[in-house]
Amino acid sequence: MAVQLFLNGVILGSIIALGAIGLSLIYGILKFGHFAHGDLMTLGAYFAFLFKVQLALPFWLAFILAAMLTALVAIILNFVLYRHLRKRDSVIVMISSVGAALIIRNIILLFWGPQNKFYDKAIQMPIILGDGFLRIKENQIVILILALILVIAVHLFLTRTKLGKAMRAMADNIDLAQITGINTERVIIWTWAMSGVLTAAAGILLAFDTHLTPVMGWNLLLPLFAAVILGGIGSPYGAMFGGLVIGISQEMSTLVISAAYKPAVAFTIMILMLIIKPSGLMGKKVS
Amino acid sequence: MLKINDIYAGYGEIEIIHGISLEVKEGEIVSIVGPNGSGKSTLLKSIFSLVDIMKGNIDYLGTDLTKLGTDKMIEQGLSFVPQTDNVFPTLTVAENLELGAYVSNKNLKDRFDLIYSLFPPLVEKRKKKAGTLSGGQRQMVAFGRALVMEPKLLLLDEPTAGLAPMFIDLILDKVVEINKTGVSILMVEQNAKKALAMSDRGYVLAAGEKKYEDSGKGLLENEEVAQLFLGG
Amino acid sequence: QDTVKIGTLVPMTGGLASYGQFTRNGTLLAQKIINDQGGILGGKKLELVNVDTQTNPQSGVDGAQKLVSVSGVNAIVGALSSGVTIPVAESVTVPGEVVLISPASTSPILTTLDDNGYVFRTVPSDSLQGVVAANLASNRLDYDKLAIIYVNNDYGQGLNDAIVEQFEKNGGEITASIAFEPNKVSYRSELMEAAKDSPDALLLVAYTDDGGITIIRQALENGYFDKFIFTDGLKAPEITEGVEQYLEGMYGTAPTSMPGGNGPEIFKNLYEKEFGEIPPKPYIDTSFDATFVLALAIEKAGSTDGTAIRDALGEVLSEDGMVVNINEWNKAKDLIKAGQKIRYEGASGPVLFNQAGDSMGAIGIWKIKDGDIVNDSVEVQ
Amino acid sequence: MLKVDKVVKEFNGFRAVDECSFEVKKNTITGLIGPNGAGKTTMFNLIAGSLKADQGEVYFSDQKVNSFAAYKIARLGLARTFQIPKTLKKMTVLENLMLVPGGQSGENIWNSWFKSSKVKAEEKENESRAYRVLKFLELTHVADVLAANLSGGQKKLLELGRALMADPELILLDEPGAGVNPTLLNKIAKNILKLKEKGKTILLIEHNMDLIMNICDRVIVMNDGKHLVDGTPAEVKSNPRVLEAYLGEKTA
Amino acid sequence: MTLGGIFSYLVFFLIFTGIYAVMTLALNMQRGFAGLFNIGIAGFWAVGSYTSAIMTTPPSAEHLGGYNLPFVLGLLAAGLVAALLAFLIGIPTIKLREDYLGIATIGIAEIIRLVIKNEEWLSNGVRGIAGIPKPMAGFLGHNYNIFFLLIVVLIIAIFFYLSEKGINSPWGRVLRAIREEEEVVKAAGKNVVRYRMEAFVLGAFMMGVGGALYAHFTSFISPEAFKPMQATFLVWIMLIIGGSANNFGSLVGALLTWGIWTGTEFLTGMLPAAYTTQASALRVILIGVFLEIILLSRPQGLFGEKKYSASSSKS
Ligand SMILES: Nc1ncnc2c1ncn2[C@@H]1O[C@H](COP(=O)(O)OP(=O)(O)OP(=O)(O)O)[C@@H](O)[C@H]1O
Ligand SMILES: Nc1ncnc2c1ncn2[C@@H]1O[C@H](COP(=O)(O)OP(=O)(O)OP(=O)(O)O)[C@@H](O)[C@H]1O
Ligand SMILES: [Mg+2]
Ligand SMILES: [Mg+2]
Repeated sequence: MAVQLFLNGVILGSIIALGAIGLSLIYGILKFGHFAHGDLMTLGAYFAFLFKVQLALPFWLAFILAAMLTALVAIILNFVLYRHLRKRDSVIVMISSVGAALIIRNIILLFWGPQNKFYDKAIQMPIILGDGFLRIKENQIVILILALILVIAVHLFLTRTKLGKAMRAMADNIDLAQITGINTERVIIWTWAMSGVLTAAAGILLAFDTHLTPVMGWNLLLPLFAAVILGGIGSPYGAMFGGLVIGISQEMSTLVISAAYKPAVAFTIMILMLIIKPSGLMGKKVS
Repeated sequence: MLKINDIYAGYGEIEIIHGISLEVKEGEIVSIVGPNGSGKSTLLKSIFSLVDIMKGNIDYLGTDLTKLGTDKMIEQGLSFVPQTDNVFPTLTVAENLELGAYVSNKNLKDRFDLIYSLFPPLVEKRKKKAGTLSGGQRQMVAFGRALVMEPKLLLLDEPTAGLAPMFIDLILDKVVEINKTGVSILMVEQNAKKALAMSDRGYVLAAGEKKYEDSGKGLLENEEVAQLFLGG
Repeated sequence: QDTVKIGTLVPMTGGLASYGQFTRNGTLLAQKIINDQGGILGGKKLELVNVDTQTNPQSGVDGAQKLVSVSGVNAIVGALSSGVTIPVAESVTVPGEVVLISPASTSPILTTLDDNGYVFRTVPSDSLQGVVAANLASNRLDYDKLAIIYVNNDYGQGLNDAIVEQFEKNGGEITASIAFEPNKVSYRSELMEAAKDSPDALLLVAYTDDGGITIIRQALENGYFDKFIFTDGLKAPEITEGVEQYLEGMYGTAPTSMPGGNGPEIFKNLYEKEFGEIPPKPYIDTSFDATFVLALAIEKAGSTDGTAIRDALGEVLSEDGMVVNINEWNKAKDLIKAGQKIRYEGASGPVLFNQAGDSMGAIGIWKIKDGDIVNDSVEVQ
Repeated sequence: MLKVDKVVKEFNGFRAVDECSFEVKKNTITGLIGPNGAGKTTMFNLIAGSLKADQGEVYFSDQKVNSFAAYKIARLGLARTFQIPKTLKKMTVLENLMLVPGGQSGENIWNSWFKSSKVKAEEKENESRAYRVLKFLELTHVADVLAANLSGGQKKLLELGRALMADPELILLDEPGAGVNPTLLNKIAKNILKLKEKGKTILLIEHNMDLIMNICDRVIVMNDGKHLVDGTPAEVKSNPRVLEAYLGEKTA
Repeated sequence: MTLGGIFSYLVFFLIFTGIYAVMTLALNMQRGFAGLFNIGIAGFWAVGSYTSAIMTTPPSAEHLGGYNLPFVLGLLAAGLVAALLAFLIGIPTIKLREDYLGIATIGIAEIIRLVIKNEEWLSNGVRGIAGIPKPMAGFLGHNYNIFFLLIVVLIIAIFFYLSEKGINSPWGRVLRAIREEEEVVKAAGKNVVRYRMEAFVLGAFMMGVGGALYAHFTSFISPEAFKPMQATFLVWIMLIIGGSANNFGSLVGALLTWGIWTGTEFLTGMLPAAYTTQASALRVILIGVFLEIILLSRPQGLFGEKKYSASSSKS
């Protein structure tokens, strides 16, 4: 039972992790909590619904198109809103992103309605291992593999490419980055694109495992933030790790506490974490 | 090579620089000195379009810098060490230096080696985050980063502030040495006597205006300048 | 003034948005029937003014006040969740002497509310259905051990309490009774906990869109349960979509019409003619009924005064009155003119209010047959 | 007045301050010099309580203050400046200074609500004091400017200004001269001497050797986190170890 | 639409605005002046609401208490319990960087909501607490809302006065300084943690009172009222729109934002009935768009940051 819960946690955790990486990057570079991230995630899932179900494209294609479209929306948000507020107090940008969240969520409501949607109405029976010891669906295996691929891709991107280094430099000091010759606007666009793709992937995988609703992302926003904080703001690896910790502990918590308190688990861990090691598990302490 | 023509610049609505013209010729070392708050840093920043330019233009090798993106300026051989916040604190020293070569695709290993040999204290700090360095060490990193790219024109805002005496001399010597290789230098210094002594030309700024302009030596010998700005 | 206004206070955005839209349709259908059959109060048009509660009390209360003060309504249909309905009643409609009929709030607090008789509901309170569901499990289906998963709001809570009480009275054992937070992505751990003491079946108290469908699917996919009992929130064909073969023969309960009445069938037909296929949502019918009985009361009262409407509501409806079907507005008007009492065979079954303003409906048992939901029997209370 | 005894501070295994000991006598000006990265600023942080020593002891005004919070040490009569200026960016220069004095009764919310006349009187006094400091630092014209909008050198001056406002027994100055115009620096030097006349004690980090030579009674040299030598300015200046580690050949 | 109707809605509207204004003033105390990033307003609101409800309702088997105390004591208790909660939360978190405090507070607010939802002995769980007394309601009849509005205005006036007075004093200066650069304040010998805690607790007290006002006005509370959007972010929007660190701006921000929030209903209400669903979604989109337009055109808020000054000669 514990093993099964652990597995469920890993699946949920990888989805949270994907969303949290982008959130963490934005937090690190642009210095604000992006509260529309959850709704971007929802949007990604609905885009995939549009392509896969409404336009009957193959899943992989729908996935790619939706991810790209979500990235585009993220970039548009940057251009229309956040770019103009960059020199302002981070709270103002944050509030602006709350507004963006409202807009996105209600646009989804407008186009797709409030009802639950499914990529596939038929259910999938699990592969049963060890005499019912462990059950896992094919979809879930796909989710784990896709999440892993994306995470590796992010890792390679950040460490092997100049752009990755530029992102980290900008997280430190945008003005200085600019006089070092970094085209900061372009890097910011890339950052949004990347977070858009990752968050869309998270949304699609989530919907793939369960279902779509207009509030799916908003509901997942706090765990996403918890993962970011847990991992240390601005640390993508921390965010991955944080996501897993949140996912696993949330699922496994039902072994000891009532399921009604499950949503509290993420925060409790996070708050304990803050008390014990405020810079986050992987965060760095800087003067 | 750099010609600032009657520039007015400032922050938002506030105008700080009131019509300054200044020139750096090929191969020159030019110093700007003046009291605190007189607008020296603002003037340097205006070259890089880091402040709001209200009027005037800046000609660099035939292009108007006020219309050029910063990344393009770097590509064209400009390099700038700001007065404050001039390192990336969470990046390591090595990464800070690498970023100096951001716009280049060349392998610059020997440039890095050169910088380390110039500032031995940085060698053991190579893998350390720049935010943990002492004030003087940061200054070395910042200066080093500007050298990575072999610039044509180097803009330095108080490069020796916070450095131990041996490094002040080292840096100033280095500036002369670099200059000999054909790099033009425009620097702001409060170590004014030393700076002017090695400069081809110097400007004295006060309250956002140009008060004096002369050869480095000329300014040093000017009684009034010495009294008001160079500490007697 | 050539219109008679009734306010509708339903969530069009926020958590319950997926119900609000159709609830609103229910009220619109009633409006259409009434206006098509000559209107109200001697030929005036019935006008429905809607405000969005955004599924939260702050906006709901504000919206209600707008209805009363700005739009000048004296009767309101709404709200859905008790968390909105009660503050609306307390701070707006009761002090403002406005009649409020909720088509969906099941909280027992509504029964005891100090409301001067201004608050009604057309949905039966939870306890009725709970008893029927528990009896269904122990008597008809012979289950000894039952696990319950219920949505963590007053609807779920109320049903759960009633079921637990009755099932234990019947000698059964509740192995688990677990509240779930709506709209979570995974309910696997709740399911795992529920399945722990190998109960005979899962009794699921949920709505389709709050997680009910997800729970059914995850229960099946992971093999936690293969037997279910559902409540009214899940009486919807979409619960079986893609999983027909697994749910074949499962039972559920829901408020329904009395034997002999055919309000629901007529309603279904009328609705589909007007809006297309009727969605599998609760409260469409109850909101239709709420609107219709308000109209009856206004007609009876002969005015739109709140107090008059309140009093008329008590007088016009009667168990042994003349039968009026939902498409018989003209007939109703005639009966009222003649001073007759009316037995209203509503879309959700006959509507009768007791002293506390609660509806005394009947509960039916439904079942999944060939992938479709069919009514099985009616348990009269 | 101040005694540092075998103090050690490590950052991830790197010893920034390594068993360093020295003493600062009351009513003196003591220079603290050493190469970049010698550990001078770290030493200040340890004395002022911004950092806690891993080993060793710090005594100030006859008390062992190792474990004191920074604000408590400050209340004992210690003021310090930061090498890299820290300012209250969105507050005016005047406010930056008026913040500093200790024991303002209006700093208590209760007093500020219910004893406003007393608070007001104190504020008047505080304000005129701040203006005196501003005048001295040639900052009067920027009194109402937000500190964020100061030039680099002006920020350093503001640092100094705060230390002057505190009216402490012991002042730690971390490179007050860096980036300051030489003419003004001369004036500052004179003022530091005046402070000594008033009975204050000053510990001064500075790379400007002229300043050190002119005003210090004693000079302590640190190198690699260790105490290298100390003595009068003249002794130190001619000490070969100092020459090698710090001054470099040319200056000698 | 009658004149009397419009008037009565206006009174009602102002009561809600006023309750939000209390929250905004409180948030301004925490964020505007002390730089404390509290995005768990909903938690303090809930605690205030429930405390007053438990204190003032008659004894009940369904939840803790009630203790049948007078309204005024309910308000006071609400403030105090919220303040106590802030104090407890503050002990481990007040030292943290601002984002961390923010996320911690939003987490705690969610935990509070879950507790209220699940601990029936305390709060009657999801069913909520009904029958929260309306002071003097029986006595005042139809004019009750006007009376309640006066109470709300009185409380706003008190909070406004105390807040202005505090912030214009050296106390306020220390707070604003902490927001800018803690190290400097420490070096000046001031106990940073204590000041931040004072502002946090004081703000929480005000939020608690605001929560109590809400509870007494609606007479019923349940966990639904304390979701982040309406109970936290809306207050933030008000603060930012009015201009952070400006008490007067906070009031106007509350008025304008709540005006937009409810006023858009009149706009989309004009669409035909068949478009109700779309209209409601459009309305929220419209709210978002208004918000963004205000932020983009006046990023410093309508009133920007007021220049606070502790010195007598300047104020
Ligand atoms: N937070 C920190 N983490 C790691 N290393 C640190 C930290 N702070 C200082 N150091 C290291 O400690 C050493 C001493 O630093 P410190 O700032 O005390 O030097 P300093 O003597 O003041 O030099 P300067 O004259 O250049 O200001 C340096 O090597 C520095 O890199
Ligand atoms: N961001 C800013 N916004 C508004 N005014 C500013 C800003 N930065 C600097 N100033 C003002 O511009 C003037 C010139 O500043 P600048 O930094 O150019 O001086 P500087 O000559 O470099 O002085 P220093 O020697 O102290 O570095 C100063 O009066 C300062 O107050
Ligand atoms: Mg400067
Ligand atoms: Mg130092």
